[in-house]
Amino acid sequence: MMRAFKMPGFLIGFILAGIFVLAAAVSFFWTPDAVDTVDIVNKLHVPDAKNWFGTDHFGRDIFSMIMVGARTSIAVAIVAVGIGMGLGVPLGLAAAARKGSILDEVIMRTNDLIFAFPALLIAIMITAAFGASAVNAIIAIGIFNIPVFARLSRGAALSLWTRDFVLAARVAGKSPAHISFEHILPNILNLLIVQGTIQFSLGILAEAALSYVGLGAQPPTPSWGRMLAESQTMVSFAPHLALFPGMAIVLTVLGLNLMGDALRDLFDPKIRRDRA
Amino acid sequence: MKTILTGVSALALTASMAFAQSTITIGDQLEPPYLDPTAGAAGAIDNVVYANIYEGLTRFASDGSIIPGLAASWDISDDGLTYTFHLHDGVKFHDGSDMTASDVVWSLNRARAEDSTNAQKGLFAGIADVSAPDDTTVVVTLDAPNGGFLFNMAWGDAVILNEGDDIEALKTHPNGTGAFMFENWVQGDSITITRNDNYWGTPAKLEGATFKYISDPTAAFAAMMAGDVDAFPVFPAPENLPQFDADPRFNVIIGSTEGETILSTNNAMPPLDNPKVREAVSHAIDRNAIIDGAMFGYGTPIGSHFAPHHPAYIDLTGESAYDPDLARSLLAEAGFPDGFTTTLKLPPPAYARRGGEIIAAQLRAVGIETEVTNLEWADWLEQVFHGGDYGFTIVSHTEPMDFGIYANPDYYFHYDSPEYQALMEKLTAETDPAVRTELMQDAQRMLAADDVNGFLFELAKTGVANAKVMGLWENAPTQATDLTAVYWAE
Amino acid sequence: MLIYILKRLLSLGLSLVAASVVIFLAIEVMPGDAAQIMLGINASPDAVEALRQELGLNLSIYARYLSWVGGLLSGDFGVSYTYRVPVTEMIGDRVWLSFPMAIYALVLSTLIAFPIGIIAAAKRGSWADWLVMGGTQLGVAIPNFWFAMLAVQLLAIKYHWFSAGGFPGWENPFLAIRALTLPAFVLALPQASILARVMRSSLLDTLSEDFMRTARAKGNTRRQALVKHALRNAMIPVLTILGLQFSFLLAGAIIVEKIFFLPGIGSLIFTAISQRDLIVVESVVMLLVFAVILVTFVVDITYAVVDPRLRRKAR
Amino acid sequence: MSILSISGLNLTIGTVPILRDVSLSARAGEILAVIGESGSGKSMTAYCVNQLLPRGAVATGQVRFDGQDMLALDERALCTLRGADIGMVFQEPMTALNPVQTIGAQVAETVLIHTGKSKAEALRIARDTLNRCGLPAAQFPLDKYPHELSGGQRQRVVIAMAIALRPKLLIADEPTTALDVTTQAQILDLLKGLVKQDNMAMMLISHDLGVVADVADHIAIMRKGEVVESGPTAQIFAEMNHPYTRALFEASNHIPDREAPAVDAPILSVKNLVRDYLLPRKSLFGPAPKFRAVNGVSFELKRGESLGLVGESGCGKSTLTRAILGLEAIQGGEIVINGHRIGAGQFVPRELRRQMQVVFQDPYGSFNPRHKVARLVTEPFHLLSDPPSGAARKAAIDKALTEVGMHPDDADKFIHEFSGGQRQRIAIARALIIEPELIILDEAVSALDVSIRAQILDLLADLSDRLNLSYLFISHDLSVVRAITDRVLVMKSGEFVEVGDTGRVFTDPQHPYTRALIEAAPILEITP
Repeated sequence: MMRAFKMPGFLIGFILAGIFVLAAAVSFFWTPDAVDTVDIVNKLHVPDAKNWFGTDHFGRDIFSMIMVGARTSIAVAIVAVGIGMGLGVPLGLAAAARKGSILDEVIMRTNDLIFAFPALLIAIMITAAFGASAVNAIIAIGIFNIPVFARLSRGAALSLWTRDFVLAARVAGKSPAHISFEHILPNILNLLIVQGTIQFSLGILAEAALSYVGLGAQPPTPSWGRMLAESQTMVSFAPHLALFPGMAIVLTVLGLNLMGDALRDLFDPKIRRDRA
Repeated sequence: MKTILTGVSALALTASMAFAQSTITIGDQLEPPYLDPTAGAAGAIDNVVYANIYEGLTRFASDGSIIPGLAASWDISDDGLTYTFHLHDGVKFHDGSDMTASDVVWSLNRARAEDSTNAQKGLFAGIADVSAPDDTTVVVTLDAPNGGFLFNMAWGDAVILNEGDDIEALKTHPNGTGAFMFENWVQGDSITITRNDNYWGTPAKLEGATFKYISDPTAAFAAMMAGDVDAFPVFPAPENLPQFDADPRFNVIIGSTEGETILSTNNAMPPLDNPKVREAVSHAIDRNAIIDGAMFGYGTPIGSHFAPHHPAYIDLTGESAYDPDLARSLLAEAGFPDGFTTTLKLPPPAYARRGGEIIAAQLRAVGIETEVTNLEWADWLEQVFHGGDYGFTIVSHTEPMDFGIYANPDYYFHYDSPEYQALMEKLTAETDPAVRTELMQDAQRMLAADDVNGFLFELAKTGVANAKVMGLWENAPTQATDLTAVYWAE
Repeated sequence: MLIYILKRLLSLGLSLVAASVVIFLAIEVMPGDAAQIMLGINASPDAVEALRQELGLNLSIYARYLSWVGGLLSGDFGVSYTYRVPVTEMIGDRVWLSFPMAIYALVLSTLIAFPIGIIAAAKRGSWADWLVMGGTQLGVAIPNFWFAMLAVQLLAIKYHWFSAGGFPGWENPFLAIRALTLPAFVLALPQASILARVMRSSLLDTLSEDFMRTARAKGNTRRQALVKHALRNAMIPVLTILGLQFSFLLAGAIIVEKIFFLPGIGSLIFTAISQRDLIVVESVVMLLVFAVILVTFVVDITYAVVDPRLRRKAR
Repeated sequence: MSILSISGLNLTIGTVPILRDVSLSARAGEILAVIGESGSGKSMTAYCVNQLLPRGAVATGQVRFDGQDMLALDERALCTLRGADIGMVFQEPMTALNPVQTIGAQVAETVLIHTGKSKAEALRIARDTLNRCGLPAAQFPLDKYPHELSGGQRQRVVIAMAIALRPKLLIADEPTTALDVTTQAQILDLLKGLVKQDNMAMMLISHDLGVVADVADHIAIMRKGEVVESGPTAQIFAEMNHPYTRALFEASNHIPDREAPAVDAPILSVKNLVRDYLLPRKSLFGPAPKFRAVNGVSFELKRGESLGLVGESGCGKSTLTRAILGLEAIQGGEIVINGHRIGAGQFVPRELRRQMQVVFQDPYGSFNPRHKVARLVTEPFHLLSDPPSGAARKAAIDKALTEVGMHPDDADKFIHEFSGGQRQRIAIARALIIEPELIILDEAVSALDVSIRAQILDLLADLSDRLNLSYLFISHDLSVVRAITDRVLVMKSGEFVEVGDTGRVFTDPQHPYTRALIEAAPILEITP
């Protein structure tokens, strides 16, 4: 794992993503300014020494809001990836262990069906049906992570099932479930970490998009997407309102993607062989 | 290829030049669901058809006064029970058929019928009988005297339709008597109307107009700036108005509306059923911060449910002046020294969403925690308006003179005051203007004293138009975009 | 091949049936009452009830599903609850914006992605490769609504290069294309980035295949080998992504149409959801899902054209 | 006259030295065989000739081909030589062809690149060349795709591409390694014939001394990037100056010492065993067709006996193995293990499974890379109702590792720390740990270099003597089977075509297929 830090892409990505994770963590006990009080008198200040990123239309400190917004984004994305992995991986492993069975067929066809729905559309429908909230955003994003992980783990598991060490475990009398967890899962962990990183960044983008259309976290909880939505009409005279939250999204997503790519290079045996 | 190119662009050029002079594109946020104003209350319908396509017996002038419409004049019997309307002669519907007294009878009877889907059935509730002695005379008999009857007949819900028209067809192809005729509707995008050359009154100056629907405030700003839209009578983003004001290409038109924007309070839900608590709430609210923060300064503070531009208005904002300390002590008196938690459900308009955040912060400052939920109109209607499942909400009540809603204990405020209900009955029966004014002032005081709702501000009509567009309404006594007098300068 | 197509068609049909049930159930869950919304907040309850009767909202779920699906099959999508016009008509107008825009975006995305992806792969490790990899990384990370906001602000409002939104219709194709250019570009940017990366990695995979060495041993130059042998083999994963992107583009249109106030399928579904015009929502979602499933089907068939190995499996 | 002469060639990739001071030469009409085990640099030497080196490779020294210094030529000049004057054949025929182009187009491409001939003319030449390579027009029209051909047929296509323009030099990099033994012989014959007909020089690269012995005129033996010995074939075999040459030769002819088996009651007997597979449906409806992989075979394996099972790929030997191991249910017949009968539709129960263990072919794929050796070798404990724990477990691991010549300390290492030969020892330790009576060796030495293979065979012989183990030895490699088995089963198309004592079968094969197999197998029989 330490080898990853020797890769420039990973390092840059780690620093970028790390900054925002750190900001989110720090925001739990300290922010430069309160984010839930309204101070109309000081609205729309440009960035200065007191308000590093300026203030918004309610006079709130944008820097503080981005810190707390990082919390929202990260929380939503992590739980959504958790849902995807927690349900998708066991389903994928089960489908692979029983390849060709009815179970496999049902799991994979359901996956295909979910894939056939444009993701954002369904997210909008879910939040429209059950109300706009961070929890529903998580569920909507999480649902679309399930087939991603199910497909990935099934594909990877299938190629592992043909390997001799799995055959050896079968000769040792181990059950498919036992083999899946003892032999298959550890060997697809790398892949899952890479995909997890990428889904994490997609989750942040999706959360931002949902919040942007007003279906994510509700006020007064700050959220990057909603900050952008609220700043929209003011971009023309207060560009800092849109600039900083937008940059926060871009840099976090960029950081995670860089990490994901670097890890993929690191784990991919094909590329490793090239290096050797 | 080159010739085709020049040809097309020349065509486009001439087309757009012809357009610029005699037609106008009006921007609006909400598209009407259909175009029959007698079958639904959506204000967006009136924004298109009122005064342009459909007309009633009377109508609102831009200052809110009632002037003759299809009825050239009328007589009122001494007991105030019989109204005799004398209709204009030679009025034709857009399909060419004559508008006669029987159309009026049919229209009013339809509106007050048992199975009517008219959203303002109350306007017609006092009518006992409608008859047509001849083609240009209509006699309306009332159950009891009603001082507001002529006012009622000016509403968009009381316009006159052609007897026997297919009601279904009218929803997409309106057939009125107005100075403009319906031409085309691209659902979700725009509605086009053209001048009615056979109009009975003063013909319109414009050849036609297009209503373009742009719900997103940013898009509205872009569309105005890019010149895609000539006027936005109610521009959705007040924060952009200074930019328009600074730009010589545009005129910013600020006027009044009938929209009392209030922090609607569920008077039936504890602890908001406690008058002390409601009083505390009204003192916790800083109206100026809300007008400044949510509306960027556009709006007039109100202290009761009444439009400030109305002659009967009295300023009661002092009754509920911003005083957080008083609010805290009132809360303590009411038995909530540590405050309480309730819900704040917000419909989509910016005044509600932004105002809601500010109010939530102000209430938090005196110890009242609110769980803020942003709702689509659909959910708002379901949960708040019908379900009564809310503590607070913010909404602008845009119907003119709509303080009567407080007399209905089932209305979503759940304000049940026999005194107020008696007062309203008296007001309805009263026809003497001086006494009516007094009664209306009593009503204002009563609502303010009971702190039924948090009275915030009268919504301003924040319009933007191309500097060369003349004749648009400054104020909005009712929801309407009256284009009959609009023209392009030079 | 025929059996392959038949099999694919069968699964296409099953997917559609499953999708229709899911969509119908999901949408029926939505709270809100179309009749109430149509009549507004001050409408009297009996008026609302009368309208509910008229719209058929009082029928059982089962009956409504059957009548909806029956309608779909006969090309009758029902009548919009709010607008009282046939849904087919409403969709018909908008399809002529959304689909051309999605295709425009797809074309733009392909035009951007293919060359840069190929260059990056061919010149692996060069500055051009680094530039492409960095640029595409950024392209994936930028939220398209933010990009759209900034683009409108700069290119439309400040410099008037493009229209800020709105759609003049197809009567004048030049104006129409001009109006769709910025939205399509905003849509295409992240997709082009993804596509370029897939193109690059797929090409790199193919370049390391044994048959590429064979091609070089025959005397092909690096470029010849790339063009004649690598590209077509590298197309298979690229096609998969291209197929998937169509669904992203259709969905992305929801936000982009909102920002550019384009009267397309996306803005239709947005307003329909907020108006609880369920029948429109159902039909539009069904249409989009149908489009996605159809594209998947077409991609599957295209695989067989590109790759003869699948043709045999197909047989 | 030498077409190709390499002298003082050095090659580094990055900072890793690959070749040191390599000198070789090849003459027209003659075959130069370059022999070495994996990692000896033999393939890289070949790639230095046509300059298709991996990125970062730097070659110095001299490679003269037809009077030109290949290391000095620019890419353009190299492209005109490749394919026209230097043809090349690769190891993996399955992947060496572009899957989306027809074989005709691919062969014709060589012609089109280097000559101004029309497409029709190029296709005509392609047709002729394919005919010469044993792919007649009737069965192999030009519009066939690679996936429609078998491995041997594909290799013929690759050869056709290489020789279409009658090059002066043909480089063949392990051209038969991936092929069955009978196909291997045919391909070697073809190459040999083409060299003579076209008066080409050929550089034949192989790890198998036996393969080249018959065909090579000259031999160069490489080890760790250096040529350790080279010269005319006969001379090399006669002298064997270098110890490595000798070791290589001995290893490939190695016969481990084994004592006579203690013939006893059968430990395993198979009667009329049938295994069917379902094939993909041909029509939308109706039952899926079946493929009978094993068609009613019977045999007995006695205690202490080593039984060979020989056949080419696809003959059903792996399927049979899986059925015996109890991984798949059988459709007919029965398996009797130590007197317990398992019939159709039944699975082999646990108690019986523990009496059998298996060693697989690929020493790299048969271990979970995430586990340590101790955990890997104790996996079969799962079959015990009361597996040892604590000290007893440790003792069992130590014992198993010691038995196979590993150190007990190795238990705490990860598998990637071991070489292929060591891994195969660990695989045997895993099989031994629950003290089974029967070990099934599924191509257990096929992936190993000859010298390592000899060591493992010695170990197996030693273990069977000491522990009285029975072996079922499955292999496609006749020489290995001959070295270690008492009896041999020859399998073809799901049936046994010949069964008998190993010595008898090899010296006096009865069935024509057995005969073909034995004749095709390259066997070194030159006495030193």
